[in-house]
Amino acid sequence: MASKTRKKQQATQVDQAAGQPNGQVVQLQVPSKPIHFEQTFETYPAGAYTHEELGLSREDLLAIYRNMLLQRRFEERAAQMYGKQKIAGFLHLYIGEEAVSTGAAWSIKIGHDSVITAYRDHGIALALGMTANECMAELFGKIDGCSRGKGGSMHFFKAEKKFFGGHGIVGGHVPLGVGIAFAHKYKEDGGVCLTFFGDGAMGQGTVHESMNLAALYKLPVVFIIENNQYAMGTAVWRAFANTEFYRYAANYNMPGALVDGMDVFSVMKALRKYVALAREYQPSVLEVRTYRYRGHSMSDPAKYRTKEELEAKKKEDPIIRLKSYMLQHGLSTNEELDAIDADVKKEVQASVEFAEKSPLPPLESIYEDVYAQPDYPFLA
Amino acid sequence: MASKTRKKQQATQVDQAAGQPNGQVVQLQVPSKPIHFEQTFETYPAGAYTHEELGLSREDLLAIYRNMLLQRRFEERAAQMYGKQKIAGFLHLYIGEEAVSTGAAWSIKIGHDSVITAYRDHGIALALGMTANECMAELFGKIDGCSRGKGGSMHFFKAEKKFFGGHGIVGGHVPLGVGIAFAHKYKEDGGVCLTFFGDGAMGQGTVHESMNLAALYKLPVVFIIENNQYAMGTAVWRAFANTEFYRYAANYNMPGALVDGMDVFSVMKALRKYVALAREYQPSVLEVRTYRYRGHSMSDPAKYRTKEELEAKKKEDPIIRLKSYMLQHGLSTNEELDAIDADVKKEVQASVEFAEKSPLPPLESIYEDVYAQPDYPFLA
Amino acid sequence: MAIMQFREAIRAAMIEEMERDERVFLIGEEVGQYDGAYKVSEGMLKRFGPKRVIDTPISEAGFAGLGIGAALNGLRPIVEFMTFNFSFVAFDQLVNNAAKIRYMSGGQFKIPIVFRGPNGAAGQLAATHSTSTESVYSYFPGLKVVAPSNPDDAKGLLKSAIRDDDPVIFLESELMYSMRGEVNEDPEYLIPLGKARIAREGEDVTIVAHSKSYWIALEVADRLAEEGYSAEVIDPRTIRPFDFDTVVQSIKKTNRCVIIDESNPFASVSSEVAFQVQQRAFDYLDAPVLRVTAKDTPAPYAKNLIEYYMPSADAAYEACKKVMYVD
Amino acid sequence: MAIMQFREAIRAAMIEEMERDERVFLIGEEVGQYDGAYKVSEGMLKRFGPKRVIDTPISEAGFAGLGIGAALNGLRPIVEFMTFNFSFVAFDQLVNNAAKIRYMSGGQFKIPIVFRGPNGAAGQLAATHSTSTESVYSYFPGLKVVAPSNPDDAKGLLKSAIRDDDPVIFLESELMYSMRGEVNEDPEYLIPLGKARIAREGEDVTIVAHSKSYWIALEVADRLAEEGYSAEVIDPRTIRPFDFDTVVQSIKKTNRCVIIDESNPFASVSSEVAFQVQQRAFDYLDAPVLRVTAKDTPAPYAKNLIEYYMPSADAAYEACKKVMYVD
Ligand SMILES: Cc1ncc(C[n+]2csc(CCOP(=O)(O)OP(=O)(O)O)c2C)c(N)n1
Ligand SMILES: Cc1ncc(C[n+]2csc(CCOP(=O)(O)OP(=O)(O)O)c2C)c(N)n1
Ligand SMILES: [Mg+2]
Ligand SMILES: [Mg+2]
Repeated sequence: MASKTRKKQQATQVDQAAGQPNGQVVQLQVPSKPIHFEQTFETYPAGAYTHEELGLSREDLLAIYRNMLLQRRFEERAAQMYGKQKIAGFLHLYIGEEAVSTGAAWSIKIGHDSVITAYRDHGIALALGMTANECMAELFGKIDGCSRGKGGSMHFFKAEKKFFGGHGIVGGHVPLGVGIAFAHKYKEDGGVCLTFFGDGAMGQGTVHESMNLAALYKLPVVFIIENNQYAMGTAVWRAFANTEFYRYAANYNMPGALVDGMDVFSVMKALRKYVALAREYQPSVLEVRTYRYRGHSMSDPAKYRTKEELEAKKKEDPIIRLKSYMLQHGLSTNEELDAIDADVKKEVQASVEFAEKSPLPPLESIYEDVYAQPDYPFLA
Repeated sequence: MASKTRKKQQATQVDQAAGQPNGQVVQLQVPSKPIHFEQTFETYPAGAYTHEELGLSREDLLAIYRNMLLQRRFEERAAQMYGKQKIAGFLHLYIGEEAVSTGAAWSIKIGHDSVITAYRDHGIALALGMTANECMAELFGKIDGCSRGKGGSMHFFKAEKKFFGGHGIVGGHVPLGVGIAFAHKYKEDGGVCLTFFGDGAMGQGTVHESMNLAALYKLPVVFIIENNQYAMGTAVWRAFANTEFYRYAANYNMPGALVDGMDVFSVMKALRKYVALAREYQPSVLEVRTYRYRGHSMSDPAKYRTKEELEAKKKEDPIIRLKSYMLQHGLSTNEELDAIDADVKKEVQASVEFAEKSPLPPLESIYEDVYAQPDYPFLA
Repeated sequence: MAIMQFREAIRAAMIEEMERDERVFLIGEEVGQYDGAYKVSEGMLKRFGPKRVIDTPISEAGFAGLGIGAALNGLRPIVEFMTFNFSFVAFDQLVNNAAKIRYMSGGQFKIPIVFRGPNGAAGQLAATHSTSTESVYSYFPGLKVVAPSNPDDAKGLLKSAIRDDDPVIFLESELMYSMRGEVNEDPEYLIPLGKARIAREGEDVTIVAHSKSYWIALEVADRLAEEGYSAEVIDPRTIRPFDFDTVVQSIKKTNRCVIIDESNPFASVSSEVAFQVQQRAFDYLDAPVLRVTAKDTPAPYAKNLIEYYMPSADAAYEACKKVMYVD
Repeated sequence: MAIMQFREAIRAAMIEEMERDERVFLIGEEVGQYDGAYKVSEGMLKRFGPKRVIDTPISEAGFAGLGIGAALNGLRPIVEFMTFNFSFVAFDQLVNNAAKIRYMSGGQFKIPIVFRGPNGAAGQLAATHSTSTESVYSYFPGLKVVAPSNPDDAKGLLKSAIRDDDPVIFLESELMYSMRGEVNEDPEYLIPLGKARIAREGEDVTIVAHSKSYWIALEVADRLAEEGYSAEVIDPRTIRPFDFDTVVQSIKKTNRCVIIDESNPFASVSSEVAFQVQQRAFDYLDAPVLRVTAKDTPAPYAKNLIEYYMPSADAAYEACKKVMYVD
């Protein structure tokens, strides 16, 4: 385990039904000496891991590369389609953060383990193997969209991938992640739930309630803070007295770790460890430092940061990093990777055509999917 | 300052309007070594402080003694009156915790500094100098009650003492405490706000939001967690993965301390320090360990704890402790202290008579105090 | 049939459904070791163990959301709010997550969850502990809202709510928990959600009243009967969906309608009933729809004030006389 | 008089009141450095500095409560919700603390605070970002609720709200922010809360509509005028307290009432208006009160569905024809 607490905490082995923790009498005297607390947090820096060490084959690397690229190209097209007013509402692009989604998806059993995230959800959806078609159609508000055109960009869902959305209220889905994990444990099906949220969500009390519940009930959940350093126009240091978010784990006697989200290897290295811990019912908090290249949403010119900052970050681009890695290690060629890009572009282009052709949802469908009850009597 | 953080946090000197913290570029690289975090928390154990050291005269001690006793006797009578159905609704007794309220009241400038607490509010009200009369009349639901009979036990208020209640939604008043402190700072009036809440409130997200806001904006607030070890029937270790509540201060880069709440000297020692810090706009978190002798409310037989536990705690009684201290140090005599008790009892008895005689609020008053607007058109 | 307290009927419903379906579990503050703040879940921890009867910290948003997540992932949670006043710190979870996720996902998920606990005023508990919440929850499509008035309905409706695949807000009452009544013990006794009960037939006026107010309606009907007027009393039982058809049918007969409801008046259940009645039975109404509600103020503590605050039988009686034009 | 956008009118009101009274400050997400998510507070940080224009973390419950605490302690906060959808995580702060503390304290404290921001649907934003909140907030005694339909009203009402000693929920609209109109520039131009505006006089039907729906009402009135019918259009402007007198007066003349409201229907503002109208003007009504609202579903994303979801001029026109018995 990544963390050690010098002062052993009572709650770590609580059986709620038993009378006392660890069978001992609660000790609540105030000691006469100051209390010293320490915890160590693992770090997963960029550039520190090799594909061999991660047991990744050349084919794995190509698949990972392709997946990140798919997210990138998909969103570039989506942005274009937004400009053409084929897509409306809010559109939050994930571009720059692809190593996080792909690294995470490659660290779980998709369809068995669960994933939930906020509104910046295209990347993780595609990482989990949702098709560009169903995703693009959803953005277009068409009936073949993954949410039948009811959700739009912020509300991608896919039951068979155990992808639980796509949520718009900052922090509001985090308790759901805990509940999904609760069900995994209850059913003893061995599943874990990756619960993604942004740095901004750390301002929401529900996130703190969720962490305590997960730690108290020992649920198979990994809290993944995608710290892209901004919540809309607010840099983390302008919103938080403490911006070292992994440290919040200490409050709940969980392990916490800091991960470089610009290197898919670092993400995988960390995720594998903490997913395994979660399977043993030890929840954890991972702060993954990443960066979004675009504005918060399509209407945001992102004036709150400098060009230099953005350019510096783009130098750490996760897709370019993997490409360089493969080329350097002789695992692929420029031609092969270009062919992948061309293939991805085709797939994305096809998704646009698919979305265009897909019909609008029929008007009557407005009353579908509100209730499971088929004959619910709506007010006219 | 009580705390030291080895790793300096960026947010501690943030000027929200300036472009960057401390004029530096935000550094978000993930280090290659594990991150080690430490913080030291001061402790204020029982029996460790003398009245001289606190600068308390014999008269001060007698006043403190009287004040704690007034709370005790007031509530004993209130319990009796509840049995006689003179008082209804919820009645949460503070008995056993008097050192916290009195110690706190003796550490601030009453009427200048502010106080807010939860529903277990009789103790702090009397500690702040509210009269037994207005308090008992409120319990009786009479027009001369401090809240004109509208609030009852859970909702004592006194504007001129800057006592902001008396609140029933667990954790719900904690942001108010932050806002009261915000106003002190905004007005630059030098005031601080003591914000009391129970261990159970640590389960509420609002408390965490509040701590971050206070630390971020550097507000003159002291968060005082009255850890009486139970929230209704739930022992702290059954509800929290980490029951060392002072440690939550670390999350927000605030100092935190642990205080023995059964010794009024310890409470005063700690409060003075952290109130002074608050005046310099350094908020803090104090966990005060205390104990309620009675059940959660009048209907609670408190079967969730052993008699032995209760009896052991009663041995630490704050009133008896101060009495013994005064006797041992030749600061008072049994006779003098008995006379105080008799006097207090008389005052409480008078308050019962006062409350009995006070009229019920007139029925029309139901529409008063909803709005400041005098002619608000209520629906009939 | 057996005589049971309201709380026992609720408990029986939960126990039967938990015996029947192991995906059902109970979670909330003090539901386990303490046996429930109002002893509704007494003995259930012993019976089902800590896996299925789960005590929580005071984290309503957290554990309400936990329940919704568990429902999304195949379980059927019963989430107890110690009282529904405390559901307001979890409001977003209920009205956004429980109510809307099915819709936003295009129907991929069902959310079979029951949020239950006491609702409304219960004596001198003052303003923050006395809110009637049915109006605000019923506003939200995606939720169902149930508010039984007696032990038998409570059992039959709660069982249906637990088996329902949609999120149900199930509103009880501290003051009714000790009320006794005959309860059907058949484990397959289910009362369908959304169907009103005509508790008493009558000709002269229709009184619509749910939960505690239902008992005021009966009292008023008795008083009117003494004077030779017959009131039809309808207990809607479910607030969302509301069985307006039954009410409208009744009004086509009585031509008069009085609603008794402990809610505050503005934009409340009573407002909606009045809207529907006047829309659907306009030509049958011989008098305006009247209502008797809590006052348009927060709930006060003082005994005389809170009594004055609540809808009274006297006021309801007057309203009935008024719509019958016999005062 | 000057031509201003709705957002400029709101900004002008805030600036004037902040110039006038230094206890007034603005707090919310992105209100400062970002100049407001919808640019309502553009330039205000520069003008007033970080002491009085305060950016927050995404902690609605926290900063709403901070505002209430500051109001209790002598300040006059304006709390911006980026949209009112996000106020639901702060629901308890609004409906318990802002609404009830004055009452529970026996009137010792006043709570002069304005919660403002956009309300209701704004295009294809899907279910959790499209809620109309006026009905749920108006349910709670202790709150006032304002929902202007045009820049001039917005300015005059917001200034009154800021000067008001009671908590005010002030509902704007993303889709109206860019709407232009004549605005009174007098810094003492105040529109009293609780007074409706008769926007157009007419004889044949009364249309009641606030906020965006008001513009539908005007459109319908135009269409009816072409056919020789004159509709009276009333913009209530304030929802709580609601100026029922003005509406009832109008109906005594027109004998017909149609309400247009973007809210979902159940237990909504339109329900309450119908209740009041049928109660107070029963003998004057020649037809049932009808309403045109959002559908009884969550808001969908797809363009065609959300258009279908919203109350339409066609439906309102039909409703007017129906109550006039001319379809
Ligand atoms: C409760 C709530 N408050 C405010 C918003 C508006 N909002 C949408 S996204 C966002 C910023 C969130 O930032 P972060 O959590 O860091 O995620 P990121 O956008 O960086 O991925 C805000 C304030 C919201 N959706 N929900
Ligand atoms: C939000 C909310 N949830 C639940 C309750 C019911 N309740 C009242 S007091 C209490 C226990 C609070 O314990 P703690 O904060 O430790 O304070 P103490 O009673 O020990 O002083 C609970 C659960 C409430 N009032 N508010
Ligand atoms: Mg972010
Ligand atoms: Mg406690």
